Amino acid sequence: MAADAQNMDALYQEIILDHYKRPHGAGLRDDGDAEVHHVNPTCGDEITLRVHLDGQTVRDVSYHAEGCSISQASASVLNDLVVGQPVDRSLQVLDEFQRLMQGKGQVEADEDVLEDGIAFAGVAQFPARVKCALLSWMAFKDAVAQATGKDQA
Amino acid sequence: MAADAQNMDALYQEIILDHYKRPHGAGLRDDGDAEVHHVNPTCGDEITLRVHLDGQTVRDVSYHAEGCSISQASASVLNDLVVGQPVDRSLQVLDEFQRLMQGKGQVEADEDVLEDGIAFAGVAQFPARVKCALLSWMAFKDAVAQATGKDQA
Amino acid sequence: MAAAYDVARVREDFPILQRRLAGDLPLVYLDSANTSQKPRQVVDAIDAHYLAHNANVSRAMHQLGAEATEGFELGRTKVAEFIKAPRREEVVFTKNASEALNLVARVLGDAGRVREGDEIVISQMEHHSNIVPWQQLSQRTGATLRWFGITPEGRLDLENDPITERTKVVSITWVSNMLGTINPVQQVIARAREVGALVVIDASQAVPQIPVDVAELGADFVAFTSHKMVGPTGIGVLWGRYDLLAELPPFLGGGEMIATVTMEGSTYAEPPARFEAGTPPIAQSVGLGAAVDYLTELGMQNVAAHEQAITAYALERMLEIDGLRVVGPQEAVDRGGAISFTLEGIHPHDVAQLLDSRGIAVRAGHHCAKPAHLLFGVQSTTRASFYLYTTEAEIDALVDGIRHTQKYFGA
Amino acid sequence: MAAAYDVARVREDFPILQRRLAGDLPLVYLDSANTSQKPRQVVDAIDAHYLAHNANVSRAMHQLGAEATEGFELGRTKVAEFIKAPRREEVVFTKNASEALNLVARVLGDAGRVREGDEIVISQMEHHSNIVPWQQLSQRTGATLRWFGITPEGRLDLENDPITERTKVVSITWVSNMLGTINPVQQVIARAREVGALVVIDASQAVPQIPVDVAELGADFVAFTSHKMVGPTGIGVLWGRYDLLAELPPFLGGGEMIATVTMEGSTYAEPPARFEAGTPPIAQSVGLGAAVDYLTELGMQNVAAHEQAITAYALERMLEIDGLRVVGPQEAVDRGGAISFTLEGIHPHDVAQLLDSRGIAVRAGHHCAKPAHLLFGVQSTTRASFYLYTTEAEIDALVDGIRHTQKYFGA
Ligand SMILES: Cc1ncc(COP(=O)(O)O)c(C=O)c1O
Ligand SMILES: Cc1ncc(COP(=O)(O)O)c(C=O)c1O
Repeated sequence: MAADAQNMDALYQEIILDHYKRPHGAGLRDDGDAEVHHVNPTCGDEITLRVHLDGQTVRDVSYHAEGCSISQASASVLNDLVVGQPVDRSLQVLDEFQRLMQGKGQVEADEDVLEDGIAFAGVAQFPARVKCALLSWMAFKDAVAQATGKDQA
Repeated sequence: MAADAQNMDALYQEIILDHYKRPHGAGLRDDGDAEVHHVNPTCGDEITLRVHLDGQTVRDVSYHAEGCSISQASASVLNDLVVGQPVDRSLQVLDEFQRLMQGKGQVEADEDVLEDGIAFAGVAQFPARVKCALLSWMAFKDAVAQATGKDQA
Repeated sequence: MAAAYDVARVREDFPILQRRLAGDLPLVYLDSANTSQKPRQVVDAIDAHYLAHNANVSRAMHQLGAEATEGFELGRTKVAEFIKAPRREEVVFTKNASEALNLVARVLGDAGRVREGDEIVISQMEHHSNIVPWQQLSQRTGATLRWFGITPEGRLDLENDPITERTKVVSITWVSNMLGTINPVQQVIARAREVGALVVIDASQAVPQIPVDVAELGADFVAFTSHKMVGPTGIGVLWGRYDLLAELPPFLGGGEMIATVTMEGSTYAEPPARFEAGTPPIAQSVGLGAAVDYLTELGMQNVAAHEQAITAYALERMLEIDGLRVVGPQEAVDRGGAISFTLEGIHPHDVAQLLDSRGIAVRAGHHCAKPAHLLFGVQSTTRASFYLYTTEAEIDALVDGIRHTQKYFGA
Repeated sequence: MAAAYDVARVREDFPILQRRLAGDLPLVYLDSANTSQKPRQVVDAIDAHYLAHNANVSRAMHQLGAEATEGFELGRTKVAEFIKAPRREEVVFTKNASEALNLVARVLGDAGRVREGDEIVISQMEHHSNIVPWQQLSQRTGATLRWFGITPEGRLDLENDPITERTKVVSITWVSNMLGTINPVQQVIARAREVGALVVIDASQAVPQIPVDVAELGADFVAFTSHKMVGPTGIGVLWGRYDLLAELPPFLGGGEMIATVTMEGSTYAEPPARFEAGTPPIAQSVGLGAAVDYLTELGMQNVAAHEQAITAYALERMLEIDGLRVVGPQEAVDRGGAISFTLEGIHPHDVAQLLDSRGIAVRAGHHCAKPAHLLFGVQSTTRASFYLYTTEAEIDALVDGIRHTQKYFGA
């Protein structure tokens, strides 16, 4: 870990900075099936996120996020990866992303599943930032659970 | 202090053991002017003490004490020293006894005032036992204050 | 003594046990139920934390902050594993066992889980820290406090059972700090379950000396304290079932325990943070983690076996003394390593003083268990208590010291 | 810098300041408002306590117990002298400043000194630990919480004074941990006195950096925390006027805080014991005592002067940076050594991360002061905070680091 604390380029991959500067799907859109508000109590970063379902498909994920580059970019990548997917598939992607983030930098992620998301591999080496990367994903998980009537797992 | 922790005879003077075995004036007698109950929270030792005044004179101090040799002997000595004395004088004796006990073994006590009480000089070297020696005296102080209508100082 | 367990080796880890007292006498420390001594390993861990990794936790994002957070949270993980907690988030750090017990009593009241007309059950052998919070809760709510009695032998009186359909909480000590009794907590828990009462176990004397598995135990809350288990002062533990903790309102308010704060109101974090307001005992968690490692290394089975053996030896030797009365079970069966006793005609203070003059450290007084003393008709007792570093030679010194005391006071 | 004050010498006492971080970079610790570093003297005092004098306090009558009690109570005496308390019994040990503030809020409610219809006054620049306990008290009692505002410059808004005849308690921070503002607490106290309100001062950031005289101050309660004043974690202080403490009911119940316990009810000890249930933070009092000695040795006037000088230097250098906005007073007048700032277009997390990659430890977030952040229209800030070991070279490193960050993010 020691050396990584210095290696900012591992953390701030170009892909991440791009998503941060031009987030995909940002903004809250009408008629979501569930809306949640999540906060990172450490730093106060917040996200309001809505899932819009179409039967068993994620039609849209709309959101308003205030936070650092990592949390904003992560919300943007989330939007890319789950919109248009079956709900089940979206939760598999979530699992894979979570596995990557909690792997302390030891985990190989599946690029086919995570696409741009693999850029977050570097974040996993910064324990304090893992929460930033997961903020939107945990909000998504919560919202899906509410929209589909299941309890939050 | 180090050497004193070992010197039991400095603590348990013959005079103290005598008072302990044959306490003077023990027992609660009727028509006190004030009754107090004091507890040493450290060890649970207790004393119930009554002062019986006669105008400005301490006619009697009666008490029921449960406690160690030091606390019992001290109540006995208290009885000796204050019964029959003017209230003011009894409080001077109390001050002198308190000065001796809190002097950490560095204080010379006035034998004319304290009589048998100077046997407690050794107790002053045992910080944990000072409270035992003072239990009855603090109760006396409290009771006198109540009996004479003054607040406890 | 268990063959595998080498007390002499263990003692090398505790520099204080080499202390010479007044008169150049060696220390004979028989006051471990009051607080245990600390091995060098624990002190070193605290040192290393302060000198190389000190920072505030959670809220710091820098390298030092990450290290401090890792150390602090690792302490939590180690404690959770030590007591076999299903989740590490079930371990709430408090300042001591007393705060842990107060926390439970307060939040159960605030949550309306104990109300007027309800009953709370404790026992007469509880430590004041497991009495006063429940008295206070009764006063606040109008609930009634009921008590398990104690048999003349010093056992929990299960025959006369105060648990009723109205009982909402049962809070019982696992091991008595005064009588030494190890209570059949499983039976009490089963009984409480029948009436749907919550169960709190005061494990302050249990976790240090017997292997504990909270998952198997089946209580709702378990409280204990670091300083009695070779850990630092300033930190205690409340273990609680996660679903229950997650339902309960916060205790103290402040930094770290919130989700968000606005002028209109605040929302609270998930457990354990919800119950840990302000800067937590960071270095103390590191130290407690090292203590737990130390105990695990020795093996809690071995620690328990040693405690059992040394207690049996002490009981046997002490009961040989004329005029000595053990207050508590006389047999080393279901019995921890605390032996309270009286000597005929000699006040416990005076006993302790004489023993101290020979370098033997015991405690005299009510041991924060006044109701139990009252029951046995004594105002105070002298207590010798043993731990993983206690030797038979120390018990022999105690016995010699007691005889000397009797001679000194001519009793 | 004051001529008498030799920062380089002071730094030698803090081994952690020699730490090398990732990439073999030296540590630049600018997070002292979060927690301070500890000098070797404090760590050594804790060590010596555990390894040679460890025992439980008050209740132990043996030599080790006497030594431990002496060490523990000496910590109290030192703290009392440090803040010029009229009596040492006015110093109550808690686990941190948060517990101290909760204690006051709880017992004032329990004593009926705050009731429905009454008002409690705090300010928008309070730390969550001085907000949430009062919100909770309001909820429990039906009292109304009212707030001092903050001027655009970051000062307490005394013009729009929320104190009324109904105000029962005013609780205000002396030095803001976010804005750095040193508040005119004397004025607030005088105003509170006019309406007969009690005054609580959160001195968590004040006691570490300015000379404090509670007798002169004239407040009723003062709370602070050891870990921010070069002392250990796990201990905080509530100072209270003795007569007031003596009137108030207890907070937590348990061992040490009682006079007597019976099955029918309990009576409580005098202050400070009444408010210190259970085994207290013994080793931590010893450590805090050593911390106070350390600060006294340096001289609090010198510490304050150094803080003032280094803050002035930092403000001057930081305000040169384009796009940097200081949230809080821009002048080093009535200002403590915490500077919160924003950088245009870069989130505080990212600023802190980039600085950390250069070994510079700052904090990013809401600093447990969400209402103040909201008021200034920011969700979070980056905060650099200084203490008695901070050098101008470290400020220069910070300024370089900020410029580097701006370049990195192309802002
Ligand atoms: C102004 C202020 N008040 C209260 C606190 C709380 O102190 P602690 O976390 O030690 O309880 C802090 C520090 O975090 C603070 O800066
Ligand atoms: C059985 C029991 N419960 C509770 C406590 C309280 O522990 P602490 O003083 O650490 O709060 C003790 C120890 O004093 C104890 O022996």
